[in-house]
Amino acid sequence: MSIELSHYLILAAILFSISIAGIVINRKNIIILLMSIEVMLLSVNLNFIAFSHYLNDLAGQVFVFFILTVAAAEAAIGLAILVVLFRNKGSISVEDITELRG
Amino acid sequence: MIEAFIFYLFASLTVASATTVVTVRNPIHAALFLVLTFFTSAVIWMTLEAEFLAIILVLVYVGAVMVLFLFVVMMLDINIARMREGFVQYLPLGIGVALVMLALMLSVVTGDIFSSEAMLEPIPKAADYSNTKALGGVLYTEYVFAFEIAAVILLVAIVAAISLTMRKRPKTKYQSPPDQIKVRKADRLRIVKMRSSNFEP
Amino acid sequence: MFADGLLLSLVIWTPILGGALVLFAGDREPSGARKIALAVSIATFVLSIPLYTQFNTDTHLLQFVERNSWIPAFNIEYFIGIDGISMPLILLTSFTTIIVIISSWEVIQYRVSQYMAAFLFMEGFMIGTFSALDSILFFMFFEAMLVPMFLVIGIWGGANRIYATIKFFLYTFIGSVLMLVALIYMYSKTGSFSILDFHLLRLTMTEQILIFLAFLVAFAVKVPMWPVHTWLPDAHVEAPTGGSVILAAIMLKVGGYGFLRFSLPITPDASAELDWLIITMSLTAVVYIGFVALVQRDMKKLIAYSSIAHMGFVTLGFFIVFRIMDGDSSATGSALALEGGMVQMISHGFISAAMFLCVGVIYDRMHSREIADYGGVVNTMPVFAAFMVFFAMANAGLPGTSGFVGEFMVILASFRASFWIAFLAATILILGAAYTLWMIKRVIFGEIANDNVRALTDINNREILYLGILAVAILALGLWPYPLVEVMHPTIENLLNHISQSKL
Amino acid sequence: MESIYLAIPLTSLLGAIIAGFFGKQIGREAAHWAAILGVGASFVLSLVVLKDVAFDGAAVYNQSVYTWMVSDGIHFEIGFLIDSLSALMMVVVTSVSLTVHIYTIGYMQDDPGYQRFFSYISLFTFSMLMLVMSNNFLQLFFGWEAVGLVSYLLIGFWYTRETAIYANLKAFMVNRVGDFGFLMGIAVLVAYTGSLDYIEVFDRSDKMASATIQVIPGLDWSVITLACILLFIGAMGKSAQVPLHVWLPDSMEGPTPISALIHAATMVTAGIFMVARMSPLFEQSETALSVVLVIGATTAILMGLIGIVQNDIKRVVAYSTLSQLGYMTVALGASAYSAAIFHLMTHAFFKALLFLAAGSVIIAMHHEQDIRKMGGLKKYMPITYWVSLVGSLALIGFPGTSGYFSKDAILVATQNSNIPGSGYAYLMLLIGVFVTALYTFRMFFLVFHGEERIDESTRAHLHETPPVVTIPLILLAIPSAIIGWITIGPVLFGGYFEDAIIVFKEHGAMAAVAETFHSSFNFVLHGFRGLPVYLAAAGVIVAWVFYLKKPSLAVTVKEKSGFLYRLLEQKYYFDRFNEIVFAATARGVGHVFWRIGDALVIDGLVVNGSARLVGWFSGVIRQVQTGYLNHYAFVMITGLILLLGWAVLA
Amino acid sequence: MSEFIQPNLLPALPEIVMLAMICLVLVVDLFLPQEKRGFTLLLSVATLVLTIIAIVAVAPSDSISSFGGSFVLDQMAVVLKIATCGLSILVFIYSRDYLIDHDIYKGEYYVLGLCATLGMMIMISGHSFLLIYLGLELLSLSLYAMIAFNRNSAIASEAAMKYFVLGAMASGLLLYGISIFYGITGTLNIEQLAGVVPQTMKENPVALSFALTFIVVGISFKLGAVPFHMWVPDIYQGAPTSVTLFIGTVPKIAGFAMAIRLLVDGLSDLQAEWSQMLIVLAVASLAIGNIIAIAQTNFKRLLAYSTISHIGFILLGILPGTDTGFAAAMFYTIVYAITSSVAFGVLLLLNRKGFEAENINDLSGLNESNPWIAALLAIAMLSMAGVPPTVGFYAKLSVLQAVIQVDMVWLAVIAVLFTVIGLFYYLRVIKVMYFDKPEPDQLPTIKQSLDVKILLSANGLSLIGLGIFPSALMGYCILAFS
Repeated sequence: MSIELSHYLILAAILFSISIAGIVINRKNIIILLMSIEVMLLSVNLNFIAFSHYLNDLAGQVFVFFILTVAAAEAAIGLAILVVLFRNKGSISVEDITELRG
Repeated sequence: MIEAFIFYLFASLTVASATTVVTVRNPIHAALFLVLTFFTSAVIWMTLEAEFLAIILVLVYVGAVMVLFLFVVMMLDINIARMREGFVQYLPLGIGVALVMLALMLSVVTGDIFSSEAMLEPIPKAADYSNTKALGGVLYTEYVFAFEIAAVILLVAIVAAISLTMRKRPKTKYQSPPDQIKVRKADRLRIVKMRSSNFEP
Repeated sequence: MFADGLLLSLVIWTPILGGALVLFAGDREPSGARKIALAVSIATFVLSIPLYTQFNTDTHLLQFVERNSWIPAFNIEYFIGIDGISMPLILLTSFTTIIVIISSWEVIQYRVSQYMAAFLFMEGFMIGTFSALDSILFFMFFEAMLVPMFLVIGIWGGANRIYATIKFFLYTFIGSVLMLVALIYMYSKTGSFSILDFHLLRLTMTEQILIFLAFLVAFAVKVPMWPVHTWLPDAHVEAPTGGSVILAAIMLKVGGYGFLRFSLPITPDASAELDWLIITMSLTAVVYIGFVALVQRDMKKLIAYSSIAHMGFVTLGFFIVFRIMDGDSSATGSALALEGGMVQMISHGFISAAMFLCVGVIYDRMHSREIADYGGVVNTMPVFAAFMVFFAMANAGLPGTSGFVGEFMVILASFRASFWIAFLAATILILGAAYTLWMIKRVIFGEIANDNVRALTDINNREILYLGILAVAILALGLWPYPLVEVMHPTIENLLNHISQSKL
Repeated sequence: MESIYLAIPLTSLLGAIIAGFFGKQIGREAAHWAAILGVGASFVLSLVVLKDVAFDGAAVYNQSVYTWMVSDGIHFEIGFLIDSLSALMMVVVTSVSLTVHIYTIGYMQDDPGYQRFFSYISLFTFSMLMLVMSNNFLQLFFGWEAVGLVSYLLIGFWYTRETAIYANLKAFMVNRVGDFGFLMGIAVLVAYTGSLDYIEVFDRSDKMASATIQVIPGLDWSVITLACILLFIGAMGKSAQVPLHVWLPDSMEGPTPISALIHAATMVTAGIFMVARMSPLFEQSETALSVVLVIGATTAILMGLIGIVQNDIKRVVAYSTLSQLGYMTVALGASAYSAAIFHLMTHAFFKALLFLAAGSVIIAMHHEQDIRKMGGLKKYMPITYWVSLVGSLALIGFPGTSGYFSKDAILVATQNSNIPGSGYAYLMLLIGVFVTALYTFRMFFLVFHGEERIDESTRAHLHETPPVVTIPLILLAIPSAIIGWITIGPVLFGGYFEDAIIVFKEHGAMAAVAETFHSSFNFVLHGFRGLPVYLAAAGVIVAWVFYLKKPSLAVTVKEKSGFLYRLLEQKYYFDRFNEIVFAATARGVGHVFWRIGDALVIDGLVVNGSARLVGWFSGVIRQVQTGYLNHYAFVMITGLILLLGWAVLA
Repeated sequence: MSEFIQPNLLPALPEIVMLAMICLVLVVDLFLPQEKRGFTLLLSVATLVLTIIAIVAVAPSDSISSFGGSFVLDQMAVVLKIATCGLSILVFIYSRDYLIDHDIYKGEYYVLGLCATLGMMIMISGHSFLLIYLGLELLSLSLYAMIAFNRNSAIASEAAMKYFVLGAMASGLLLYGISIFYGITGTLNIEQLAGVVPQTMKENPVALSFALTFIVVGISFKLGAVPFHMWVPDIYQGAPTSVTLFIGTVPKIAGFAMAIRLLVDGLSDLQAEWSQMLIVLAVASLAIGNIIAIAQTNFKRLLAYSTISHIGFILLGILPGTDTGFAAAMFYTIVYAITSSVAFGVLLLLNRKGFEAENINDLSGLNESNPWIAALLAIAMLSMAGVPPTVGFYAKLSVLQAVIQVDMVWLAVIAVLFTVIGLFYYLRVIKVMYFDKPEPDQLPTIKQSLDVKILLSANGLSLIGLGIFPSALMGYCILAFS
């Protein structure tokens, strides 16, 4: 029994689905949302790396490299916003940031 | 065989820890499980001969980003007790959406195009092959433009993070060297002329 | 004096630029704004006179044509010109604008420059609409004129003006957007937006019917035809007098003009196929609206409904043609019907303007449009009463006034189509007289109804001036419509020739 | 000649314009002189024209003045047709008008609207002249409506009176119903002949006679019949034939001079004139003639009966007018056009006379019009008394008076007519003769004879009216008495109307009359051999018995005949019927269309309804935007899943 | 490893100039005291002007690419970049007074703004998935920060957080799609992708459609098409008005460019598929945007929903897959950006210290106090509604023409009917300005910064000017796709 490409893809798909479930079910903590998004990016990265491997092409890995860079920057900004939000609202619950609606 | 074992072991670990991330009560636990997820993923990436990225993932992600997460979680004194309310309410919906999504994705990724016939297992790289070197080789040549942009992105992140979070509190005490240097004697020392006292009874 | 090539453009753009001038003159010196506006409107009228005097009545070809490339990407051109159909309407527009500006001289004290400018803009846009031969140019003017009117009703209107003006704008807009789709569709067939090219376009029956319906919505709203007429009473009631005058006298004509310029020549087969629809709607306008007008309590509303009924004759005249000629363009009565509709448009322009001005005159004094608030006005305002009765008679289609001519022509023609169509159309004789004269009875005649009426003062020279001008116009057209009808002949004949040939 | 023709209406118009627009500036006197001179000139010139036509045998003049419009090859002209008929009408119109003008000076002297009044009646004269002189349907319709307009203005002359302005609106509306038919009739003619010119239409009318039209699907109607009936509907409106007669009695709200001029002598006869003018058309349709006959006869009898129960002096005369118009209409229906016109002429004189006499009485009575409050006026107003007697005798057809000749001609013609319905008509006319005599002399006796029922204050000032009133009376009394004697020969039997009126051989009623006619005197004698004279005498006697000899008898009969009396008093409930059925229904329908059709369905349901629907929908779907971040994500994911599902499964 | 060829840096000159200037601004600003912040603004504007000059200088007559084909400079890129920079200048200048009043007049703001502009320029020129992704992220990250820039505003941070989470998720979705494309075709380069797709389509159309869907979702999110529009109203409302002005105008151009690069340049062979999807999205956008806008009382939110409906129109232009359609959509996008810059510009003028003008009612009586500004806003509203003779009409005309040209008349009819609904709320704005009469002491006041007024006037009048003479701009758009 050998590991095929599709195995990796399936794993990525599962991670992707988990992250989606995480985003949808979570209405209390934005940090968990951010983490879910990290999981989503992870699954994408897995895809790229698996393809890169099976295609024997480095571009996929390069892409992952940039995704990681961007994700780090993103996390920094996201957490900065989170801090600002917490300072203003005293909460980081999804339920409490519903002033804008309708 | 051993590859399969490793894959399945770490894959199941990844899935389990990822699931825990999104379901666990305490955000600190979630962050820690996310770290675990990254670790196990890094192992899987290793099996895919992406050693450099696997290391980066651990170093950059686990080492920096996740710590940042933990730091923020701890800094923002969050009421954990309230965190679980309403969880169950959305659970079926979340699971439903995820399952449908999964089904759709699986129907494609398990298709012929990605089967082992279409995508053959590549020949393993030579022992002297350095993934890091290869990446480095293209990063500064073919992808130099992208690389520069990535740099700008990081710059933006720095500027943004600082301008968003750095505050000049009114009570903060700080030194101002130019002012200190500019100080003249007259500013500090006041000579009070006093009449010498006559102790006259 | 001017090259042919420039005159029409001058007539279009003089009022628009003049309007901008008035706008920038501002309200610091309102009388200045008034004077500039009057000067501009008179200048426009003077400029438009050569359109009549130098008009060649021997040809159906377009005259005073200007054609320049404008938006090459879509082959849109600055293409204007006039024929026997549009020329009278242009003169009507430039004429009426003067009247409106004189009539607003003292009445409007709030934001005078904007008011005057709005009317000058409208004048330019309306003249542009009548002279545009490129459909996008037409559409541009067609839509643009809504904006000043929207503001005029909304800023200087009555209590319920906002509802009325938004209804007015939306109603008209909903019609025109479908027309736009039709225009673009035809562009995709011809590669040009020229109306003349559209005239030559061969379309299948389905296409024709759909395009026809799109045009119908646009123009029916504008005319307005039953059942898309309900914006008009509201708009009229709330509009300031000048707005009502322009609305009734000219804007409604754009719809009628549209039928002649677009619907009939572009989709003759669909027009013939669906003529029953228009005829039914027109007759409903005459009869149904006649009854509705009868029971109105608000004078402006009554006149507005009466406008709808009278405009029913326009559309009736335009579409009865298909019943009359039945494929034979020389059939007696067909030209009569079309020309009757045209004459009715011009005449209604004068009469409805006059009626609204009359209501405006007493509204300015009593600030009420309710018929019940009046009675015995003749005792205190005899000169005004004489004018009002005269205009009412014109509205009731008395021979000798212009109101008679168009109705007479259309009724005569429609008999060739069917006894019953003529019969229903002729009920306007009874209904028109009933609602108009009943109102006159209640407002003008009788004992002085209350102290407000007792305190009325008769019209001043300025009011006599503009009512007098209109009276003369109405009488002149009623006694000698020959010059008006004469200029239409070649165009109408050509049009008949054109629509009698199937495009299928 | 042309300039004379043109001058005839225009001088009147000029008078109207001067009196109307400059009346205030030039003063009352100048205004009435302007009007009178204008009409006087018209009268004199009309006489010249009549002389030309009648005695010098001038050829028929048929020319257009100017082209009103040309459309579709149809020439719409303004022009004159001067022949025997129009020449006669012009004289009748201008002469009566002139006398009325003069009379007005006295009648209206205290009225603030003096100049306006003169302007109106001059304008009326102009309009009426344009009507009778027309050579085409367009101008006919112009005049037709113009006289209607002036009538409207004059009935409502005293515009503060509620009844007056009600009456003028009613008059205009009822006339409009007639005009509706008239216009439709013109439309038929234009549709089938392509012309508006009388002569051209007449020339091309043959093909209408053979053509048919299906107005009601499945029923073929002769076009000419349709046209004639439609035209006749117009005549019914103007000439107040049942059921379009309702406006005429009410029109008495206007000043008396115009009752005489417009609502007795001239305008109301426009319908009669028109049908006579259209004789070439009517001759071709026996059905139409039959309709005319029946309507005329019905009007004659029904309106005469109402006259018996009226107490307002002017209304009695008004109903008498209606009845007499019925006579004329019968004559038309019997193809005795010339008799109709002849009666029109004599009637114009004696009815104007009666009206003006009534006006004279009214002036003297200080605008008291109720004959029950009069009586014994003979001694106060001798001139008025004598002229009224002349007028009354002429009206009842006393042998030798003008009315006798014309009425008898009609009776004989009807008797000899072979148009269906002539039997009925003849019977009605015979009864009518009795009724006419009855109401005429009822009024005459009640006003001038018997006990004085005048209230004291009025009696103190009661005296004969000034010469400006009585002179016109006398001027009218003369033709009322003698004109029949002089003119019956040439007009009816001398072929005077040969060029204007066409009668088919098979409709030879007039020919039958002509056989009995040898001279005027002979015609008077002939009268005594027939029933009508005796019936008239019976009427006078009954009136004498009821209202002079034994007034209690009248009261008894009135009480005995309960329903019948009420029926007459209520004018057969026509007004009530119109008020309820037409006016109220129209308003009701209007309300339904407005409130339900426009306001509820179109505006409420469709326009505002769709706006509200969009607004409501907007309010509902904006709730989707909950503000919850995970909801937003969920919507996005759902969108993604749907698109994915479509992409993968499709 | 293949021989490395020195890439041609010339096409990227504008970006290089800009980046250099950004660094300069960043450093210079550090040494400026608060009261001399105007110099930062000046320098930022100078940056954009220099960039425009650079764009014009390097503008090729034909398309040229560099960096291994991952960067392309063609007619479309030139026009869109000029529009981007030009509009950014407007945005920067309009924002000044607002920033001063709200104590966020800082150099970082301009640095972030410039970085966002740089990101957009990269998106416009990007010809590989990687570059487009990076440009997108550069733009997004800058925007996240800019939205939260007013640190004391609760709703601003809420908006930033929402935008951040949804934006990151959308990036994730886009990336997943890209990864699948990479897996199928083995390339990240758009041009190579276009070459490979036809072959793959025969073998596995489903996988392509699958991946395409993610791409479409990513684009739709960036543009704000229904149902990926949920962020738009909240962010428009919550962000500081100056940022809303930015978000509401320039990024639409980048979004359009991204759509063209990915869907047209890369995946035109899948036109049948994405066309179908865009139809659904376009109709939904038109419907939802116009309908919900009716119920809004907040002007910024109203404009947000209006944006959504305009995005529907832009998609309508793209979906026929014809050159005229793309040109029309491009024209529409630029016109929309110009128009909404007027609308937000006027709103910015109404703000003053301690008063956040954002409700429609805040506009009431504007004609009374400031007829000229009211007229400008009215023109903007009419242009958005597509009433001639404003340029908005030609934008709609050209899009409708493109739709009708491919025989989708029904779609055009739907579009125009929703336009009518849309007209209603635009009219309401005009109504409030012209017809409503507020208390005299509550008349809207306008700050008297002459430069802003002049610029805004020029901007507003350009709507009429372009309405009467749309040929030049339209010509450029058509040229870009011929």
